[in-house]
Amino acid sequence: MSDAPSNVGWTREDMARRVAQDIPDGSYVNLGIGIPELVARFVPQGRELVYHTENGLLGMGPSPESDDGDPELINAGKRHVTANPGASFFHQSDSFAMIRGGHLDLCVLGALQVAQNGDLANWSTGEPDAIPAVGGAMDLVAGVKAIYVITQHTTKTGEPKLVESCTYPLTGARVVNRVYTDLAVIDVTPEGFRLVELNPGIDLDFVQNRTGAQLLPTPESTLST
Amino acid sequence: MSDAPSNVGWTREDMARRVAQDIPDGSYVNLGIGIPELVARFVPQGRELVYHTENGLLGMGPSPESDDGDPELINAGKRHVTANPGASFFHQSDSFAMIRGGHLDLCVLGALQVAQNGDLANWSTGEPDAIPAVGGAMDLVAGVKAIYVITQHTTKTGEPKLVESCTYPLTGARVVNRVYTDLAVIDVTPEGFRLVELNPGIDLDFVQNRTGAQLLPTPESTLST
Amino acid sequence: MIDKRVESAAEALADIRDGSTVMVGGFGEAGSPIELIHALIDTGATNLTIISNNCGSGEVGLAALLKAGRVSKVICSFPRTANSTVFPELYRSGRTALELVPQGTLAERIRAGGAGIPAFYTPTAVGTPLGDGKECREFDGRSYVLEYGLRANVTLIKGRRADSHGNVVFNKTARNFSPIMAMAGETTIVQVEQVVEPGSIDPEVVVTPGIFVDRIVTVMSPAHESALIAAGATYP
Amino acid sequence: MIDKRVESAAEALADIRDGSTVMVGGFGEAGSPIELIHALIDTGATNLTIISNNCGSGEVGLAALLKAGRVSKVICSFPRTANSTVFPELYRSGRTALELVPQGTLAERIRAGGAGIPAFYTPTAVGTPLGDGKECREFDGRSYVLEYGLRANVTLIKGRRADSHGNVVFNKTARNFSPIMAMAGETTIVQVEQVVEPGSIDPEVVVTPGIFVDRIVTVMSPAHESALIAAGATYP
Repeated sequence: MSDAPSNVGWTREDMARRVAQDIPDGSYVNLGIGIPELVARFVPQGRELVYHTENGLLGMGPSPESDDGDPELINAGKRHVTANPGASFFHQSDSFAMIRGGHLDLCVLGALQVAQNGDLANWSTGEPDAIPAVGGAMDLVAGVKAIYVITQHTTKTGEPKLVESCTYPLTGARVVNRVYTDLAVIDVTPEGFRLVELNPGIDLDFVQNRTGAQLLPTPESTLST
Repeated sequence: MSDAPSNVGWTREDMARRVAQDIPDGSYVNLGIGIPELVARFVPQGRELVYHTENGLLGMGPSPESDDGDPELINAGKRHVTANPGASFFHQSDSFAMIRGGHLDLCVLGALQVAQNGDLANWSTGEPDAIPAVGGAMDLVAGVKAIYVITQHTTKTGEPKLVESCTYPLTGARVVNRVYTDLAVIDVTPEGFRLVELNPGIDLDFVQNRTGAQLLPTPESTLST
Repeated sequence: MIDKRVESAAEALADIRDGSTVMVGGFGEAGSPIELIHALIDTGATNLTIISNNCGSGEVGLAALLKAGRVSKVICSFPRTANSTVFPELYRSGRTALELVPQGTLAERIRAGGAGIPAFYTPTAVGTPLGDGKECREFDGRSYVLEYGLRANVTLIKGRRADSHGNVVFNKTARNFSPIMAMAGETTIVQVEQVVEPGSIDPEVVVTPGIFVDRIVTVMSPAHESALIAAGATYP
Repeated sequence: MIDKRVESAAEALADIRDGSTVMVGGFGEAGSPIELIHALIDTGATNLTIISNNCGSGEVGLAALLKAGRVSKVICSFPRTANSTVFPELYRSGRTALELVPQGTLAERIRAGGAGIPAFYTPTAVGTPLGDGKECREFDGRSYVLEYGLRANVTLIKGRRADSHGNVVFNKTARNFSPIMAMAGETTIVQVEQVVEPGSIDPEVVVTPGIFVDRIVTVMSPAHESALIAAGATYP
């Protein structure tokens, strides 16, 4: 299997914008490191979202214009950020009480693999010489009400990231609700992966060929007419 | 057994002063409701103590001069108090983290009964029609490094409060380190009650007659010469 | 846009249901959200389980809720106070059940509930009647009892000031149970004397972050239980 | 009278012993008490167990302590960072052991240790390699693992300002692990930019109450890890 042609599929920005469309006004949201961070740029007009960063800030704002931010005002990716009006600082135990206690509405994470039962692998390839590092990912998937994944549909070498079952070590079992890729938006349902939306100009076969598990079609009732 | 004659024994103030003498400079101290509250009046010159009240204040000061204190600045006995310079307010879970986590040096409590093995009963007489109420007493005896009891040596009807084993429901098992009464200062040791100090003018027999367990004599090495 | 203010205590409590578990902040009168409790009485909701450190005094606030016969059970550390006659009568007559919990265990159970911790071990109450019958386990040679997290359908608390996102600061020892109860309530309602714009409260000094607060009611001059009792007030 | 200031970081750390468990505050460089860590290196203490969210970057601070061969084990959630070469080498060669703990579980274990809770149940890591082999139990139909409280012989943290009683306030996201590590250390040492008189910090805004702090070191202009690394600094 090869890469999707570069003129096919959504860009990272498109994917992030598409996720942002699905976040209701007033939500408390944690954004993982990488592509998920882009989601913050695309809050639809008329909505207000509160971003949580697990190192101890609620009401996180964008990175400062210049790079001379306070080195002690950072996000979980250790990048300089800002604090919006209405922000609050707190310690790690309180921060993870928010996460574990089910107070966050949504977390958007990257992925190495997502299985059709919702299993997520995103912290380790399990290679013997890798330095293991997990951070807050396992707490987030265990505690946040909804877990969205945003990821390229395949790896750089064309391997499917949506699979029947994960071969990498799990971050959490049966935790993912929805996946946003460059090719499609896909729900994790009790029956498996179900297509929610297809990138215009790409057909189902194209996506199915790049997916390591069966893709159930969109139920007719939800198709736009 | 009858009451000690009123001209015999230390007053409540004497008892409180005697306890205060034994509290090292810089200690963090929780004082129970009743006679223990008096201890705060007798901090020896040159020492600074920090009083904790479990409803959420460290650095508690004396009650305000007039009675028009803030009804939301109270101690565990629900009396108006003040906050000293260096005070801090915190919530209940943090307050009991201080207690349970072993951060307080000393707690001075009242008692219904103290047993020779250190068992303390101070929250309930176990009478069937009593309304049970426990507050923070069980947490204090479970968590504070040293537990001192300050109490009259006998009940109002002359019954011993220092006993072989408690007949009232326990607050905690093997928790009391030392007892200060109107008649004596008594340590709880692995061998049982051991006299530390006798009220001048009272002899050992007088105290032993009012005690429901054997009183071991002061070791000679600790007698003043 | 985020604005958690509601017009009145009545509106804040309109959707409460019979049989709800309700956490009520306060230690004695400090931090007791009397106006929210009175609005709860007005809803008529009954068969409630109340989680609170005390059971109120006189015939206002929590005591009035109890007297109105709305409470089937209290989970509490110290139901007996100098001016309380309501709870003792209900308890002796068997009309209100009591689960007596040591104060620190009550606090930790509430925090655990809010923090997603289903159960924890504590040394408190080991070897006492309040530890009897509980699951017991040794760690490093010391005995501990297993205690379970507590959650509530609704939490009622009183703060001093909030912004419209629900960030709250409190007044002195009125803070007590309120921040942890805010974490443990499915719906947390706070009454405050003043609501300010987001950004008006320094993010370093926020005590309860807005994520734990759902509805804000402004009560500019909240009553104090002791003053109401001194004035002979009853509710309703 | 209470005055927890000591003259220098060297004095604050003089009694540390080989084999100690040391908690070190900070998330990345935010809140990392670099001057205290460098003083710890100067003591020569070795065979240390370090509890910290990260393992440092470059060859300053925590990374310098590791490079000096003083650390036999780290308990940590994220030892791998962009600029870290020291820990990977030690780990691959087996000279430093790693106990990898999810960040929220690490935080809760530290808080539990400081709060006298020996163990608690958490849903985090269930069904993953980091939950494998741990005691597991169901509550209300969901699986949880048992986790144990963590304590330390010494805690090293960085605050912004303290009074001489040890009440501390922090700077923004530099707060992170410091307040809970202060609770869990037998001896807690804090470095701050400024020490003020008791009463100068509003009791409503104290983050770490003085009861959790044993020694205060003034470091007026603390170094930032990223600036040291950019300047090519190493320690010692």
